[in-house]
Amino acid sequence: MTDTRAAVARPKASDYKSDIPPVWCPGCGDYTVLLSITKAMAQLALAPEETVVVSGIGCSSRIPAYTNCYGFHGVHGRSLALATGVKVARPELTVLVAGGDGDGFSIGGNHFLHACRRNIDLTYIVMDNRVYGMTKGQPSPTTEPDWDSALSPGGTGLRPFHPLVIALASGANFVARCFSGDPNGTTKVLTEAIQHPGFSFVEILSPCVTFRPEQRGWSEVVHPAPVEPTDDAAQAARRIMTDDGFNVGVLYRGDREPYRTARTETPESLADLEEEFAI
Amino acid sequence: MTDTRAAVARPKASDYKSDIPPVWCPGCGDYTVLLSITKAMAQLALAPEETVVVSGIGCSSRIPAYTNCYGFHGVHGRSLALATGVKVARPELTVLVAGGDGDGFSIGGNHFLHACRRNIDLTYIVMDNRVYGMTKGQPSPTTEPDWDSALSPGGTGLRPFHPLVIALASGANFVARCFSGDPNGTTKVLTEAIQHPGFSFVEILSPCVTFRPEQRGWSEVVHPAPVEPTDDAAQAARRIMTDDGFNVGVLYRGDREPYRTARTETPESLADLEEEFAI
Amino acid sequence: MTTATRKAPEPETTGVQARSKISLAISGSGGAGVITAGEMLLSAAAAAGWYGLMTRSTGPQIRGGEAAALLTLAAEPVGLHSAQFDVLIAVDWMNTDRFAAELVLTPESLVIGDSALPDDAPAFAVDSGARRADMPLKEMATEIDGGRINMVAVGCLSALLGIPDDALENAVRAKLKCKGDAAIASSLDCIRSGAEMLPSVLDDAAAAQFRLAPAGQRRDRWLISGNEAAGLGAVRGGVRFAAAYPITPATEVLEWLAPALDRVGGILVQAEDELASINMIIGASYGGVPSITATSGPGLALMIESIGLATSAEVPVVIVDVMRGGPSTGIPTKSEQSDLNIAVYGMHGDAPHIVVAPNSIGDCLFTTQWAVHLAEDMQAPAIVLSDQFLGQAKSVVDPPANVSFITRRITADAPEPGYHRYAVTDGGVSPMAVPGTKGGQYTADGLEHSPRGTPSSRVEDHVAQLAKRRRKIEEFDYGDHWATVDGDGAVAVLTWGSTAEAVRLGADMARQEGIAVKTVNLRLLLPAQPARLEAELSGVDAVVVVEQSEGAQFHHYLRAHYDLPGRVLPLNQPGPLPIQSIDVLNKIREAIQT
Amino acid sequence: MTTATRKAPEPETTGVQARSKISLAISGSGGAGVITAGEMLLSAAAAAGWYGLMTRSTGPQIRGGEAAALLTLAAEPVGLHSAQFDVLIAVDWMNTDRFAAELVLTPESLVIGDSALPDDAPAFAVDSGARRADMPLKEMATEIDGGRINMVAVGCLSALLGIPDDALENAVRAKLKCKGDAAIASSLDCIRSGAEMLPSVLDDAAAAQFRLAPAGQRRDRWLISGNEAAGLGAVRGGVRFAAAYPITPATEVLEWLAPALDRVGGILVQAEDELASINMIIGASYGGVPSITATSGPGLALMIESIGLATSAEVPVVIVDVMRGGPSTGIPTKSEQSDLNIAVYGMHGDAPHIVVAPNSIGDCLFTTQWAVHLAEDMQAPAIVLSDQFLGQAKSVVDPPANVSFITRRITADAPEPGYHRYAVTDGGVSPMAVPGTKGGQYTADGLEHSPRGTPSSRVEDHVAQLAKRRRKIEEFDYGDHWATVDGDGAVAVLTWGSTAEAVRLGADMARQEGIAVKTVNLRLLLPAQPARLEAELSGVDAVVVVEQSEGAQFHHYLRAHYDLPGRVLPLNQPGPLPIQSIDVLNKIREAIQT
Ligand SMILES: Cc1ncc(C[n+]2csc(CCOP(=O)(O)OP(=O)(O)O)c2C)c(N)n1
Ligand SMILES: Cc1ncc(C[n+]2csc(CCOP(=O)(O)OP(=O)(O)O)c2C)c(N)n1
Ligand code: SF4
Ligand code: SF4
Ligand SMILES: [Mg+2]
Ligand SMILES: [Mg+2]
Repeated sequence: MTDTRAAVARPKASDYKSDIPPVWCPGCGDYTVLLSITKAMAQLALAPEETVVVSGIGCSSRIPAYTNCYGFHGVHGRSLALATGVKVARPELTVLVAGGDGDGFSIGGNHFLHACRRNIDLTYIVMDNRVYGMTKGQPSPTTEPDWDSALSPGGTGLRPFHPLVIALASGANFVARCFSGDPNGTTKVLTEAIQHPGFSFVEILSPCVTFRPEQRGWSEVVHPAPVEPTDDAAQAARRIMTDDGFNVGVLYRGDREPYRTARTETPESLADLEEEFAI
Repeated sequence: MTDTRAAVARPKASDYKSDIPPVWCPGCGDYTVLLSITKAMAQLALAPEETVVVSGIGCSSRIPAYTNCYGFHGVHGRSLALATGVKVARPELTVLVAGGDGDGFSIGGNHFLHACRRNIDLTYIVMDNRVYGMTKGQPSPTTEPDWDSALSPGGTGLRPFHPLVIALASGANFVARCFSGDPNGTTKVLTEAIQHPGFSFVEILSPCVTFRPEQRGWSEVVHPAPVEPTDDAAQAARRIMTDDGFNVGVLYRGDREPYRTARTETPESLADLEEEFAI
Repeated sequence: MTTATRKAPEPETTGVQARSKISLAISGSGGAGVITAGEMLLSAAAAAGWYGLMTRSTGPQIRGGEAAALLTLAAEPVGLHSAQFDVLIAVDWMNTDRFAAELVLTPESLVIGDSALPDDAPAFAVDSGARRADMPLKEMATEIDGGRINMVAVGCLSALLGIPDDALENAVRAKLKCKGDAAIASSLDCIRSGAEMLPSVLDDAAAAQFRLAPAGQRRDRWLISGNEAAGLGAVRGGVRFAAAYPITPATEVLEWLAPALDRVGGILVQAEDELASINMIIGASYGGVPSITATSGPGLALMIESIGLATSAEVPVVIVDVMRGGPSTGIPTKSEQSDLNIAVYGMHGDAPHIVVAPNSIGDCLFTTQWAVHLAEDMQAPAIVLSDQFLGQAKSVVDPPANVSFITRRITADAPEPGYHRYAVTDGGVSPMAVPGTKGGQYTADGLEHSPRGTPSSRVEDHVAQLAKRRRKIEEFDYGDHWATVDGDGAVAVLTWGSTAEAVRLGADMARQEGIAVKTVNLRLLLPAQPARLEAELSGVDAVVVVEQSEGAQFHHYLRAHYDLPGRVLPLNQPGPLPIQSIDVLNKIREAIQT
Repeated sequence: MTTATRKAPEPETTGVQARSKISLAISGSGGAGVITAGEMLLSAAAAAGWYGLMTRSTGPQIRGGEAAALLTLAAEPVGLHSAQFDVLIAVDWMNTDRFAAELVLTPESLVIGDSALPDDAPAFAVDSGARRADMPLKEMATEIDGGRINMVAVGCLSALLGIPDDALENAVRAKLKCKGDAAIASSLDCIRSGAEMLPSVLDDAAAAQFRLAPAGQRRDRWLISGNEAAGLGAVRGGVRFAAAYPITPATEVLEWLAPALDRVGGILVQAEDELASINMIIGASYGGVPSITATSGPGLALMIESIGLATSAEVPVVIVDVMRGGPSTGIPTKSEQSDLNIAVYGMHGDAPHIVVAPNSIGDCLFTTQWAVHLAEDMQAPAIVLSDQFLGQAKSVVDPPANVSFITRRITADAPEPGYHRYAVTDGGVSPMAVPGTKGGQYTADGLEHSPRGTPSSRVEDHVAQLAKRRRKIEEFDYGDHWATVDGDGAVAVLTWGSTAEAVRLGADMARQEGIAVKTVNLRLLLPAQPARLEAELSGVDAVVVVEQSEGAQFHHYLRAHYDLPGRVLPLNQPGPLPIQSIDVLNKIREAIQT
């Protein structure tokens, strides 16, 4: 553990990194995502012991153990459900959820829909590399239709899944797109996402240099979103559906009421409950 | 079996009904949905033996056995995946998928997303009664946030899931809303949906008179969609997001290429395959 | 609760000995209110001091199908209906034939139908030779403004059994409170009409056969279903979080928990599916809050992968499986004990966990509460195998004592630097840091891991972690709760779950025949307790194995984990019909013939 | 395939007897190309007439971690590496210590490192006392334009073993075809350099210890992995539809099937998750097309509910489970036999189905093909339990004969009016109408049903359908394929799956010591075959049970279903290390001491 913060000193990103060396490939985009997350934590001066990072399975999903917070590296596709349990049971904790496009949009698609709808105060970070990295290169829902691979020779022919639009349509309260190669911009967005009430969804374009080396070229094409974020979900969706996919920045800020996690102030006793059974 | 069609006579809806009496509650909206489905089959003169109706579990999901076609009453939430297998393996069959809002949008949500995206030539009919009928009255994803029930006293507080918008955002190729109390209108839409290439999604408002008796009032509020169907998914989505939820009719007709199910014309022999292993 | 004073039932005057137990059925088409009628009678009888049991049987229809309320009332606690029914009252005969298999009548039985309608009594009722005491039920109801046939039936049965009027009236008022005074008044009129008509169709001597003996000293009893009891057991055990996806016949556990948790400061979340519900409770429990979900076979199947996660990440959770007929969607509304295999062996990999089973409606409370404690103590998933019969039956029981277990989740409250979440300890349990605890930060993992929690594929880590996870479960001292053992003899009957009652009764019948029988009813199914069971079975030379599973799952389970002495006689049959005490008796008789 | 004529290896001249078997390892950091090097050596040796086996061991990193290629080359088919390695060449020493457990060296072993770099050889290599023959690997590679160390290693090993130059050159050309001529040329230069350097670091007498005996008459062999073999077996069995969700270590089955199915007129669909993939294959098979999916433990767990559907709705499907370390996410890249429980017992309800297991890399083909036939014959799901070792190892095998099974799915091609899909037949199998068949319309159902298929909760239907579904599975004649039995003796060794090879070798060693041993290797795990096994075990008085599972799942399974004679000696250990023949031998020795 490297928690060396003095009582008054502002924490640094490194204070949020654990001493476990990541097993990612050299050059993987996830390294800078980790950096951005820890920077955002530092900027918000989150207490590591009051922060939980939950993930599924995939290269990207290895991130919890690389932070100095509480973490849960669950099973493939179920991180949002697990995080829902953590947050509803312990509303005072800050809960981040992180993972990949396969984990979140393929096997985890149903939880994504319902987490957006439930609007619990979670921040969901997807490192989108448009591929299943960990299982060595199969198409994910966000993969381009003509990307050739062993499992889908010649490409899937399928229209890519549009996570931002689905998030908006299902009720996410904050929607943004980032690029891992821009840690400062990403940090800024993450800082805002964590603070925004309700369900915040941040898609981070994060190249898989091993199975999608051409994604190194993303740094050439990403650009800031040309318009200001909106609070009109339909408008945001329309914009996103027609943009080039490389607009980065906050795209939508909503003001829906987050899920009620409050407990009754005056719990009754067990004897009160049992009364209903007495004859 | 009641297949009494003469060689030339136009088939009647009753030719598509089996002799198994439905176990639905008297007055349940699903009776007229069954009628509309069989009417559409008759109008299209589908061969019952070339037609398959696949469902999950729920009151609505009992529908396959009430038709005179091939049927599969699978497990809860998986009808679209099962139907995908049927259609891809046997592209020449007409495959309908039917079920409820719980089956399709709660437990089945992920398959819904991916079936829309895959755009296989299926027709998916959801009898939406905004409740879990079969398990005796729990809120479903489409239930109003303030609907009181034993499982969610005082209501879930959750924003209802918007199936039509999600279908559009995920790539369904035909989207319509119907009302079970209007069998003629429903038949017309279904006829078109079945003929439309790719994935067609038809949401039918179908009252649960037992657990949502107030839905009998739907007949007062439904009305034809005031505008013509569009082929612009973003426009269709925007319209649906702002309508009153009781617009019925075809709302979107797309022209995306359906999933490729074609097989190679000239299959190779096993010996050809085995060559790669020879030393 | 009724507060009026009660008139004690009068002792019979005809000289016929009044009965200490009676089984009756009320049948009719759905919507005819037979379930309501049964519930009223049960409440009234309970208030008057009798014990009782009510189960319901319905067709596949949600409404409009056939239905029957099956009741047994008795001076002693009741866990099972008799194999034969003493009284059947048919509000109408619609589809009553569907109940032929569950509703066995004899020439001593009494059948009451509608005398004014064509007699559509099904073959099973006619052929039984049961005495008939038909009356014009429908006409009688029609004569009363707002009258309903089911209420006429209640009056008639209540008079037959000798249930005190005030107890019945209180039960009617309680049940119909929300329907208003007019409904109550007309119901009471119907009841009076039924009661008054009875003597004209059944002479006193005959009627006396069906009269219940006066109830004993009334104590403070509960009227509760197994599903409610499981919910209460969970709350007593400390559960404050539940995740829910409805499924028959488990939904009532969740529906009871929703408001109950809210009242005691907890919360229930409705999940989108069972994959979500199991993960939600893992998350909540990881957060330090004891958590539960309830489901049935198909839902349990969906949870299996993540129960494995709870095993590996060492997170306590409780899953109540209210079993129904299988496989697949099977028979959702009927009982069976065929989820034993999946509960014990369902996980991939070597995944030690806990499986317990209640053996009565009341025991659903104790066993669920115990499961919470075991899960919390051992930081492992515990599966509670209840079943449709226990879960959905309503029973009058003595209020279960609140057993307070002393042990609790072992947490790391002030972790030392270098804290290892999965430290390899002697007992296998490692102190668990709960988020919020400074210095306890770790990442829980379903990948095999080092003691610290870092993913590891090293053989040393795998061997050590597998061993510690097994050790904590297998070396735990489960005390006396592992089984209920009764009697002694060279024949032993082994069972688990809801078949315990048939075994208890069957063994008693055998003892009355002079056969010495021991019964062992396993509450703890996993981990197996070979030393304990083998000690109990020493001296036994024949073992009868009773279970409600076509595939003899329990028998195979016993073979796998225990050395059974002597000959083994399996008595296994699938649902939906319960195993009867007479079947058990016959097997015991068979066992004593070499 | 290479077409050049081959120079037969020269017989050794030093008088030292050449070896008939050698095990070698090439290790280095990820990206150093040790796997490529191993594959080249294997192909070259295979082309020159040797049999061989290659497995790979890697760290958790996708790239950049440590890796090792483990090879055994021999005159006879090879199913397992020796417990000790004869040669280790370390391209660099980065993290080689992580392989300590799998890479056992002895004083007779040879270790080659880089002589020009600081010696970072890990303790396990140094302490073994192995002879060193370091050379300046890196420098040698650097001297060649585009040179790579792994190619130097190949040259050095190839010379050591005596692999003919032309075979090696062909292998290099085939492997590097897509890299272009320059890459090939510089690789060949590296190889030459390695070969030339060898005599300067190892004298002839020492080198002769490692020389392979000339290969026998070369036949047409295959170089194949178990996962490829499973895919081919499926296609041979008639599979024309597959659904896929990737998971280690099963992905290669799917990746092999994707283009293969396309070529033979079938299709593979990538599913969104395993819940979808199992349902897709059920749908496709219902449509009449034999279907398969492949997964590993976590995916199998997710499929369980719907495998139950296939059981109840009687739809043939095949699920290949390539097992890895469990529980939960476990150890994805390592082998274990710990999914036996879930495969045999995983379903809720009583759900008879088929479980088979291949016992060698080549047998993955036969067993998967057999599974397709069994599933189709019995209209039931069949689970094939392969494992990471079998699945991902590449082996030189004799081309498996194409067993054509005669039986096929029994369809209702011209159904009579009143056709009953689930007719209760003597054999339990009911003719299945396939969509498109006029008059055969029915609704397949996972609810319990009448013979026609209509949902039913009647006891008669439940009992009859449960019994028919069991009958068809249990009364089927599985012929000789249920097990592989070898030898005879008072000691029997029982095993299943990939541990068969260690058992075979261990038993041979025991026989050489004069111990009479029988080995029984179950290919058919469900339904159990008690009559057959018990006949095989008559006269046996001690049984050794060998398996790679911490929880002794196989041993418990045997107890549950079979009466094992005499004493039982379990030899069970979890992954990731394989069970070795010496462990088996020791248990056999233990078994003969009373
Ligand atoms: C139930 C289950 N199915 C499949 C897998 C195999 N698996 C592990 S990670 C992964 C996909 C990872 O893709 P993504 O989420 O995009 O993460 P990335 O590696 O690209 O960061 C899959 C299919 C698994 N672990 N569990
Ligand atoms: C895996 C699983 N979980 C839960 C259930 C219980 N179940 C049956 S139907 C149903 C909901 C049905 O709701 P819907 O799809 O809206 O159909 P409706 O009855 O309203 O027509 C549920 C939860 C089940 N059969 N299987
Ligand atoms: S495989 Fe791709 S996603 Fe995974 S660590 Fe390597 S570069 Fe990153
Ligand atoms: S419960 Fe509702 S949905 Fe089900 S049959 Fe009755 S009215 Fe229809
Ligand atoms: Mg990815
Ligand atoms: Mg519904």
